[in-house]
Amino acid sequence: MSVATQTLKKFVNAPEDVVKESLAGLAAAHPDLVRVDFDNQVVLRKDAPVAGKVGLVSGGGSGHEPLHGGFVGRGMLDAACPGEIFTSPVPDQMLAATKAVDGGAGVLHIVKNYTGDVMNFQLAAELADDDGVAVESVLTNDDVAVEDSLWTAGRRGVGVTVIVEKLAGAKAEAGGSLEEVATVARRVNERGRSLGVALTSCVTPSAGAPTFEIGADEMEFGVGIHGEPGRRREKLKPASEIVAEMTEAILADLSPAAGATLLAFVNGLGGTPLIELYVVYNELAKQLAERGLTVARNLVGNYITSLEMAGVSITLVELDDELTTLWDAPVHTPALRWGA
Amino acid sequence: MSVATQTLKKFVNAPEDVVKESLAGLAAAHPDLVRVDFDNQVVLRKDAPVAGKVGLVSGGGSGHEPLHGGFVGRGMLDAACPGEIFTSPVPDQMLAATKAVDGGAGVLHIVKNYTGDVMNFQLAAELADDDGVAVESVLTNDDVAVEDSLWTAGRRGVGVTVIVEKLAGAKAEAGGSLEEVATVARRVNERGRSLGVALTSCVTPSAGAPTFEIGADEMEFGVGIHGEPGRRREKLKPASEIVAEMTEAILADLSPAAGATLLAFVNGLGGTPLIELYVVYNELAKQLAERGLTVARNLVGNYITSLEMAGVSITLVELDDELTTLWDAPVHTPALRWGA
Amino acid sequence: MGGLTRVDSATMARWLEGSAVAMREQRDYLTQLDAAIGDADHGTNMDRGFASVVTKLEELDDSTPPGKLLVAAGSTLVSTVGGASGPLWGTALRRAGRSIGDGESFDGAALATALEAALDGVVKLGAARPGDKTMVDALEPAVRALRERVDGGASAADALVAAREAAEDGMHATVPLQASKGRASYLGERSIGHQDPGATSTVFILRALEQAVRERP
Amino acid sequence: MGGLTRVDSATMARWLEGSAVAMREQRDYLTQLDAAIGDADHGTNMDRGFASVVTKLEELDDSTPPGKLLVAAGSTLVSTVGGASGPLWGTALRRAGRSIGDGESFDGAALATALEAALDGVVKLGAARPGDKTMVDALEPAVRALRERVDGGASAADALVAAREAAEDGMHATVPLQASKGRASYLGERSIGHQDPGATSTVFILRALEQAVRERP
Ligand SMILES: Nc1ncnc2c1ncn2[C@@H]1O[C@H](COP(=O)(O)OP(=O)(O)O)[C@@H](O)[C@H]1O
Ligand SMILES: Nc1ncnc2c1ncn2[C@@H]1O[C@H](COP(=O)(O)OP(=O)(O)O)[C@@H](O)[C@H]1O
Ligand SMILES: [Mg+2]
Ligand SMILES: [Mg+2]
Ligand SMILES: [Mg+2]
Ligand SMILES: [Mg+2]
Repeated sequence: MSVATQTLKKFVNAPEDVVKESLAGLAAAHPDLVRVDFDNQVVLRKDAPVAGKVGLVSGGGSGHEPLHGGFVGRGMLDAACPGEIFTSPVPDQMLAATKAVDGGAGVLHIVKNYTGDVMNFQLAAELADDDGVAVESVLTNDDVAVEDSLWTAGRRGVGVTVIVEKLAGAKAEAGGSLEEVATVARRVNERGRSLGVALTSCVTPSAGAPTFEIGADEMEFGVGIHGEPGRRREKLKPASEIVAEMTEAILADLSPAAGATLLAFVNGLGGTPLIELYVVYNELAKQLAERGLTVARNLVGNYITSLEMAGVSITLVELDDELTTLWDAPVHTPALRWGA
Repeated sequence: MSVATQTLKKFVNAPEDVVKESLAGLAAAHPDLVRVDFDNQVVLRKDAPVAGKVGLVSGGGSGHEPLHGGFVGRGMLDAACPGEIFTSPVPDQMLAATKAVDGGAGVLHIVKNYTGDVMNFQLAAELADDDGVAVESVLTNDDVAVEDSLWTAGRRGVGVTVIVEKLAGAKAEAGGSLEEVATVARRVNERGRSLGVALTSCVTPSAGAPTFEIGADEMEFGVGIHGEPGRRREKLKPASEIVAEMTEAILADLSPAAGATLLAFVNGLGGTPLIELYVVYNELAKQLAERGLTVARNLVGNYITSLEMAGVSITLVELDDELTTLWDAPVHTPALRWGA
Repeated sequence: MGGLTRVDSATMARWLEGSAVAMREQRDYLTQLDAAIGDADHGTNMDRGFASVVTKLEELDDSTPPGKLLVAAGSTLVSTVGGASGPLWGTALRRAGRSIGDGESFDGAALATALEAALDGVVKLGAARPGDKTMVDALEPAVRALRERVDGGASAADALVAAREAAEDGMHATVPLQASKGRASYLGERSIGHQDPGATSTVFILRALEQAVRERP
Repeated sequence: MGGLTRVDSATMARWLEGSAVAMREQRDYLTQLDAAIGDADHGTNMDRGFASVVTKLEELDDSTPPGKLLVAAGSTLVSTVGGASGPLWGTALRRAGRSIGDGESFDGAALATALEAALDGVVKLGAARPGDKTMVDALEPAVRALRERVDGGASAADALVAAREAAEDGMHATVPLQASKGRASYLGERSIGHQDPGATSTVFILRALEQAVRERP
């Protein structure tokens, strides 16, 4: 399985150094926004801790860039803890991040629902508590591809995580208390659902081979952001049909109010060109309009990826006035920026 | 060669509709920024024409998104003319765009140096002249992979085009005259050089198969954004060596002044994950620092792509005070946004 | 028949329709040639353009004189093809049409003059010389052969056989050339050994002209 | 020897070093198992963690009592592995170490109690029950077998043979199971037919323990 560097179709040096070297690049490119604590492998907002502001810490395996490091900055995250590729970070990183961003108002952990992430963040929260930092945790679990049940690990956290980070970040920037910020984050997660479709597999630098095999005319409906299998493997279809099925599955689960106002997020998984993402957005806009739903805000691009996987995910969040205002609030991070 | 839709690993309906449908998606996602004239297949700044402002029109084959449609908006382009995938648009589009954005101060055509683009824009400029619109044209030809000679089609226009559009757009927004805006554009092109490397080929929707074959351990050094071959085919190397060779080739041609101040632009060709683009940026920053060059501004991301090609291009532009100020000026387009 | 052959609108319409059929049939072949040394779109470009020309012809009055018809066809190519071949073939047909003028029909000599005007337009716009591995390598010898035969008293139909043969020779002769114009020039030496797509489509177009003139009812 | 077998720091160090060797050797195999029903990182995770443990051991005093040694190893796993296996195995070793206390050596019964504490920690943290297709399916029967044999008067070394065999049976028994915990649970029915990577690495770790105790000088 181990493959020599030069046959990896990637711009890397030693595969085991890719995360660190990429963080060095991020730090070099955005010294005005972030600083990287290389000892603890943590990306910090440049001016952290911000006194009196709730600190937002997220993290997870690498390979989903710009998530999370690209979302560190004003109006979004205070720190990101990148693990190895597709591997949850360790509690030491989370603890270091938590202490570094605590401005006295407590810290929110934004955790995607994967067994590893949950356990590591839990250990970190306990350690932070020992150190006297007030920590709240919010779990994102928006992937409708996975059946939710008490007896399983439950749903995966995917696209809604980006939206939670933006909206909770805006709430914290606006001076919200730890409880208020956590409440916004939980509300967004409750009001958001996602589904992904893959046309090709990703290739992790350490494995050097596709994570899964997929036929030339097949797609994985309901894929996870680590290449986890979804609801079913099926024949590729025209974009209009794929998007109709995705929309159907998401709305069936979300059950938005009649005439609800949505945020529509079309996310590329890494290897799908933007021209196709807009084809997908076009279909999605039609599907939602036909159902009498209003798209008040949208986001189209690669924001939570799975390395070079060709694929797309759709996230729908039911907005309300507060969430809409928080979405519009200024944000200034390497990957998301407006009003600043 | 013609391939049924369902075996194309793409989110498309009929391959021949992909450009139109993608434009419909762009229009639906950004109604605050752009409007699309579907009859003429032109993306227009929403408030075009802006009275008294020089209008900027660019265009070229589709498949390089966000270039050019994603750069229409305040502080950048007034119109983009998207052709079919990898095929220059036709003069009718350019003429319609030119007339639609003429606010009385004349129109600048930004043209990448490809035979088709050059000829079609030239015909359009003649037609616009017949209609009494003052048109200047600027050619970008920054690709050092191609030998420049009077007896060939010359260098290809690639990454510097994005920077020309930003800086000339800022100059126009600041009230520059047609001549002044054209001068900025030409200066940027003269002071900028690029080089691209591909690890995999793109697949055009109409061909349905890779544009070129490439071995599992090979890379194309000097690739063009349509999959045109480059200087040489060689064995894949660690990122540090690839970037060193790219930097060397660009600087040998650019010959910046000792201690020059640069804008460094690391561009993904579509299928390379952001984590690798930052690895490349890290190497580039090291290379430039070793040579005593200062990177004053940078841009890292997918801005001028070649569909889903795995690859990266580097563009270096020697800045001066005016260009730096123009770079920092507000821009608000679907794909590039700051200060607004 | 000799120099008395006269060409009219119906002939020109058959030419353009025949070209459209050829472009549709040869689309994938032309695109494959373009994939080797260009960007894999020449077949779709030419097919899209000539299909639009056929649509355009249907809109035109039956009484449209042949010169006007060619100008309209050229404009349609300019407006629908894009790339390098759109302006080049569009200009070629527009120039040919203007050279023919407003008459209802014209003879072989006028045809030769029209194609010379077409070639001149292509060269003025694209600046390619023979040997640059472009459509000029097929068009230039064809035009020269046409002029020679017509001046020598051959019928338009016979002269066009020679023209088409010269184009074919020119097309084959592009294979060993290194391109110095168009997209293929980026390949440098790696363009050697491939047949130029534009020279190839030029042969198909001249073949359609030869047939249209021969089939004159 | 019977119940008189005593285990000391050197034994524990050999166990951890043996585990590290096994993880390095089996890294690609474990990753392949994880690629089938997870995210293709279990081998690299465990290898990275146990390699760090070996480095940690070198830093520790020779006089460190076995319980402290296990706690330090567990903390190292927590700090270097990540994923699901880091907290789980880290907690397991920390709990085992704390159960052993500060003594210089301990007997088979204390070993059984320590592994029960380890299992308890895993279950408390991960909430997996036997049959969920996780490492618990190997660890739980192993701990049970160890306790039974030790209580029956077997030596620690002999009891560990039975424990390792029980773990192997448990590991094989994961193949037909449908996962309901961890990443593999996302596959639903498609997880059936694959051996759980965590149960597999558990077998390697217990095998290393068996060898370390048997080889006691
Ligand atoms: N400067 C030129 N003069 C004449 N013919 C040219 C020139 N440049 C390109 N061509 C012709 O155009 C053909 C390519 O056409 P096409 O593929 O449709 O356009 P593009 O190169 O823009 O993709 C080439 O094979 C060549 O014959
Ligand atoms: N809740 C759990 N309880 C016990 N073991 C678990 C649990 N979740 C996962 N595991 C074990 O962890 C193994 C996967 O570990 P690893 O691949 O290192 O982590 P991750 O799943 O985070 O990538 C699984 O094979 C399983 O044995
Ligand atoms: Mg993992
Ligand atoms: Mg083209
Ligand atoms: Mg072409
Ligand atoms: Mg795993």
